[in-house]
Amino acid sequence: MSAPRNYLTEDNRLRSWFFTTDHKRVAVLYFASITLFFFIGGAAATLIRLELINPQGHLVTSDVYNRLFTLHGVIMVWFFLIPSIPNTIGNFIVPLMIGARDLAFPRLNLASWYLFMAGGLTTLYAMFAGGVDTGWTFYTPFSTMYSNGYVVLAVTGVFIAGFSSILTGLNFIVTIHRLRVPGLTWYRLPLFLWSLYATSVILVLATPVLAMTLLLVALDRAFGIGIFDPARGGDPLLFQHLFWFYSHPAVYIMILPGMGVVSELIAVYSRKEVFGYKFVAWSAIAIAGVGFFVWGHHMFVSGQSPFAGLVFSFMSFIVAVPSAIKVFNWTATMHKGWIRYDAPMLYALGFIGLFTMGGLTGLFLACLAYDVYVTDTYFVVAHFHYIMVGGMVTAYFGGLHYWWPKITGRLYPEYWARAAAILIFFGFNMTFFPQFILGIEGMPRRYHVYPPEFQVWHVLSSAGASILAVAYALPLFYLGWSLFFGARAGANPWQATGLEWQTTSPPPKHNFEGTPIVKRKPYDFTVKGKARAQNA
Amino acid sequence: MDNWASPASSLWPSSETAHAHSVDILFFGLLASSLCVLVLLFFLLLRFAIHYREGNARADRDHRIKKSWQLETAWTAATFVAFLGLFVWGARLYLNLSGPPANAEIIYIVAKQWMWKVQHLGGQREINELHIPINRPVRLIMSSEDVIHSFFVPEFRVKHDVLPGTSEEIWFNARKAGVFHLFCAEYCGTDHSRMLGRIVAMREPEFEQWLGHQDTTGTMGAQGKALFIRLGCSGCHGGNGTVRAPVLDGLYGKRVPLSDGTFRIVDERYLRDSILKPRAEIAAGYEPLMPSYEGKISEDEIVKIVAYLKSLGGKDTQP
Amino acid sequence: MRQQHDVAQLGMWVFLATEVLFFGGLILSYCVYRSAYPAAFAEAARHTKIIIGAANTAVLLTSSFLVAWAVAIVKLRQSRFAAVLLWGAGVLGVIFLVLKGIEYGMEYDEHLLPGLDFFYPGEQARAVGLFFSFYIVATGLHAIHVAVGIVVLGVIGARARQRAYSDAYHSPVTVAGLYWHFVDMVWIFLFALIYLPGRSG
Amino acid sequence: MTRDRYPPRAIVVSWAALMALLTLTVLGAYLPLGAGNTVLAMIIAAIKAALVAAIFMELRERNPLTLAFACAGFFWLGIMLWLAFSDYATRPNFPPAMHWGQ
Repeated sequence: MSAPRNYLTEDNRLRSWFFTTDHKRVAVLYFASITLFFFIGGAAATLIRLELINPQGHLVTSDVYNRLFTLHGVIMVWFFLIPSIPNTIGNFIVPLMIGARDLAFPRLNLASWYLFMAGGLTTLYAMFAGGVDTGWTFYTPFSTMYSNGYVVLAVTGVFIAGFSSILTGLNFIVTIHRLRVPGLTWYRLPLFLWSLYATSVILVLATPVLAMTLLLVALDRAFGIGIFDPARGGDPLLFQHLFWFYSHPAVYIMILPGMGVVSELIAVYSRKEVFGYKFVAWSAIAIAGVGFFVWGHHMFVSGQSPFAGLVFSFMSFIVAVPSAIKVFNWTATMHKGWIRYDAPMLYALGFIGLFTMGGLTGLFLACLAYDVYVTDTYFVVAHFHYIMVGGMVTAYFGGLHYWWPKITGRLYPEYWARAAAILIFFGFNMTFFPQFILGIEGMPRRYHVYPPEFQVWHVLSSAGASILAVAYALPLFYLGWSLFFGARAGANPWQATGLEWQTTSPPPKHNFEGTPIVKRKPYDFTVKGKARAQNA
Repeated sequence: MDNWASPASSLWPSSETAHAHSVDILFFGLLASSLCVLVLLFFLLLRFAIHYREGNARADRDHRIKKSWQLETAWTAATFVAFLGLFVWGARLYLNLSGPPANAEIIYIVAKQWMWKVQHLGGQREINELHIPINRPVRLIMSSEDVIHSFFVPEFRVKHDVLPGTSEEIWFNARKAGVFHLFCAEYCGTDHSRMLGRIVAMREPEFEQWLGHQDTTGTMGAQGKALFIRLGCSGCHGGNGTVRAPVLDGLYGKRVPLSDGTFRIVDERYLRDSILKPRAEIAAGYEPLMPSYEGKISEDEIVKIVAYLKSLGGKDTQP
Repeated sequence: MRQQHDVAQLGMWVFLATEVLFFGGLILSYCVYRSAYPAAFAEAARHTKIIIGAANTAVLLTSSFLVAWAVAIVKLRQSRFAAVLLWGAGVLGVIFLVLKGIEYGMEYDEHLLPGLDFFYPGEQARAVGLFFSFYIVATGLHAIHVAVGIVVLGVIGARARQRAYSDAYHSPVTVAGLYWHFVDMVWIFLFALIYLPGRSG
Repeated sequence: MTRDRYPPRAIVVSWAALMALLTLTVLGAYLPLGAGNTVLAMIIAAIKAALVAAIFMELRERNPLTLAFACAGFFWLGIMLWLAFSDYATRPNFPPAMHWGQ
């Protein structure tokens, strides 16, 4: 190899990978792991959709069906969505974006990957050894008293993975505070970092509550300490309060990094500064903060007091405001830009559309009287997937394509990438839009068999899911191909402005030769944008 | 299931109560405001995406909007006000659900994996079916024997979780006779999706007729009275025992003073609590002597005794 | 070096914020049930061993004091005396655990440990059980924290003995100190929640 | 040389104060104050924790950022308690009657 040595070619013994403290290599380890979990969770989803084609449920038994949707939920939430952008792209890009050599605690970073894998494998073992039939929410007293699955083992896995999240969040917070290069003030930070910072705050402050909640569930189930057990005087709703105190902010853990990626993409491919930079930046912080005040909207019909319902409903409307700010600003960013349609931009546009629909249907659910009707129906399922899959996964793919040249040093095949982006968009809508209609029709979720009048929409959804499955598998092939045969990428194939594009692709082990100095705002395309346009 | 009410006529189940109708209107309100945003946004996105594509060098890109805070404040404020309106609208309808009218027909529901057990005040029992009169509010008092379930009738647009260890309530007032779906909406284990039932709404005379034709072993009150004697309650509460305990005639619905100086309206919840946790809220002037019946009495039996105590008269008695 | 020190400290503070919420989940459970069953909780708390609890509080506070002293010393200069202080703090930690163990033993004999052996006569059995569930989970987790802290203090003490720390480099001592003080602080609140209620009734 | 072996005045004073507060809180628990006992216990606990944080953990000398994170944990704990009690304090059937002994 005549190319300069980079982090990939530095030392390729297996040991040097598994004991690496290089944030870029840890990121690669995470990429491999979450891809595995994504396809395991996806396989479960495929089986679920196949099952639901028939209202009488001939494919699997009810017990297997219940285990499938639990597996899908647990794996996708904790082992794909939560780590997806922060631990892969974030791990790789954060130090590069701020001009640092590594994260603040490189060994902690590696430890967090090991914890993640330990948790993931424990949970997988529970899922495949006997399965868990509680749903990803582990509601008591079902999980503590009545479930016949491997609940203790599964929650232990999630508990361990939680510590991985906490360590990552802690690492990012300290890194962003302390390791920025000279000149990189807060208002010169790329918006991706603002988002990740907000995400990290939630990771650090919410995840421990989940850890304690799951610990109590495990102790309750294993030893019968009875904290959530009505037969022993406990209150099952207390579990829900604790669980959603984490799990609602966790939704923002999942979506905020996606918003950060999209802010980058829209700016780069519109060749314009993000409109209302400060508003977008602070809206991320606002979402992280207010996100902690809304958890009770999962409990409007649970038996919590009507007064609490009012409080939580009101706060839920408030938290939608900063999200709306972001959407408006992204749109305004495109105004009078020089818009290019590379695959990452297609994903970003898809994100805005799908996220907006997910967000607007969120208002239906925040609205008390309507939530009473559609909660626990497919309406919730559709809403959740519009945000998580339509939003987060789309953003993840966008970011993955955008930073692919930086990570691997190769360009992905543009034609295939655009095709996959468009296919994902249509497959997604075809899968999940019918589920809104199912919800409005009153179809409850987590139903193995269902009244036949719902079948039309289920079949449509399953058809969409098959398209979606193909679309999600596509990148696996062409990105894999590009690793070996893709054209070599220069340092900055997109003419982007971030610090990460100032070093070679792939970056050297220590990221930068010398310390870069920042003198300008992010997204300053004024010079290059004009020049490019004149050439075109 | 052949009882889906006119599935082809609209995208969602027919609305069978006044509340359901209001919820539908709320839905249109939400839909309209969402569509306004969505159409505006997609229009702008599409227009910018096409007009300002890189290839279109002729597009005017001068005079970009620089000052952003007025715009930001404007659309933030606009969203906020719109959201506030939607919140108030949804909240008002929701509050209607929490207060059942006083003249409501009371029916007891006990949920268990995986069935709905129904008991009428007259002692009639049903499983996975619930007969109700129309044009009269029906108030369900629900509890669970095992895990959390959720009582969901799409045609009424209502849903409420049924919890173990406590009683929850829901009420509705059906407008037309018909047969409607009853779903369990909270995941409750293996046969969650088979925990279905039917709501049979009937006109008043037919409902009374139906009640009359059911086998009963006495009204709930009568069964409760038998229990009241069998469990030894009457020994102390009968008025002539050696132990001084409050007489319960006409107690229901009254406001009674408690030993800690506060007052408490005697409702189902208080009666239930007093059976299970007699020393929690002691009536003023009495010693805390009564033993707890926790674990010695089933959910069905509590419901019957409460019904009996209510039948002893008071402000809110059933005819 | 200056920056490295600062980074480690900030990291520990962030971690402690996490710890506050970790115990926070338990604290919420406690508050909910105590507000629901005040009399039972007072009754249950009277069964805890306040003498051991108070002694343990004094032990931990003193141990914290020794650590703070050690930190003050290593900030000035290299010192082997710091090792004595750190180990002293660790020994106090061990004493704490021993006392705690004795207390668990007594409660086990009285059938007060839910999950292992719980039997309580009388009407309030369930709420008393809730109290002791909280008690055993909270103090058990705290004891695990103490055990981890003892190991850390032991290691840091050994390094201090080798004169590893000085005014230029003492980050491990201060960071370990922060952790130890936090463990102390958790106990201060647990003591107030577990041992003190119901004493006057 | 041996002079700087002595502990700084501030930590000695706070150790003494902590011990005094411990004595006070134990004695205070036996005074018949009704609900006041809990208030007293929590106030003293808060003072003790503040002493540990400010003196032992040297929080009074730290930068605002550290202070922010030190407070964040407690602030968010406050959110959790406050909003959870917006339910518990207003739920009509709480605490529920307990039943079904197994």
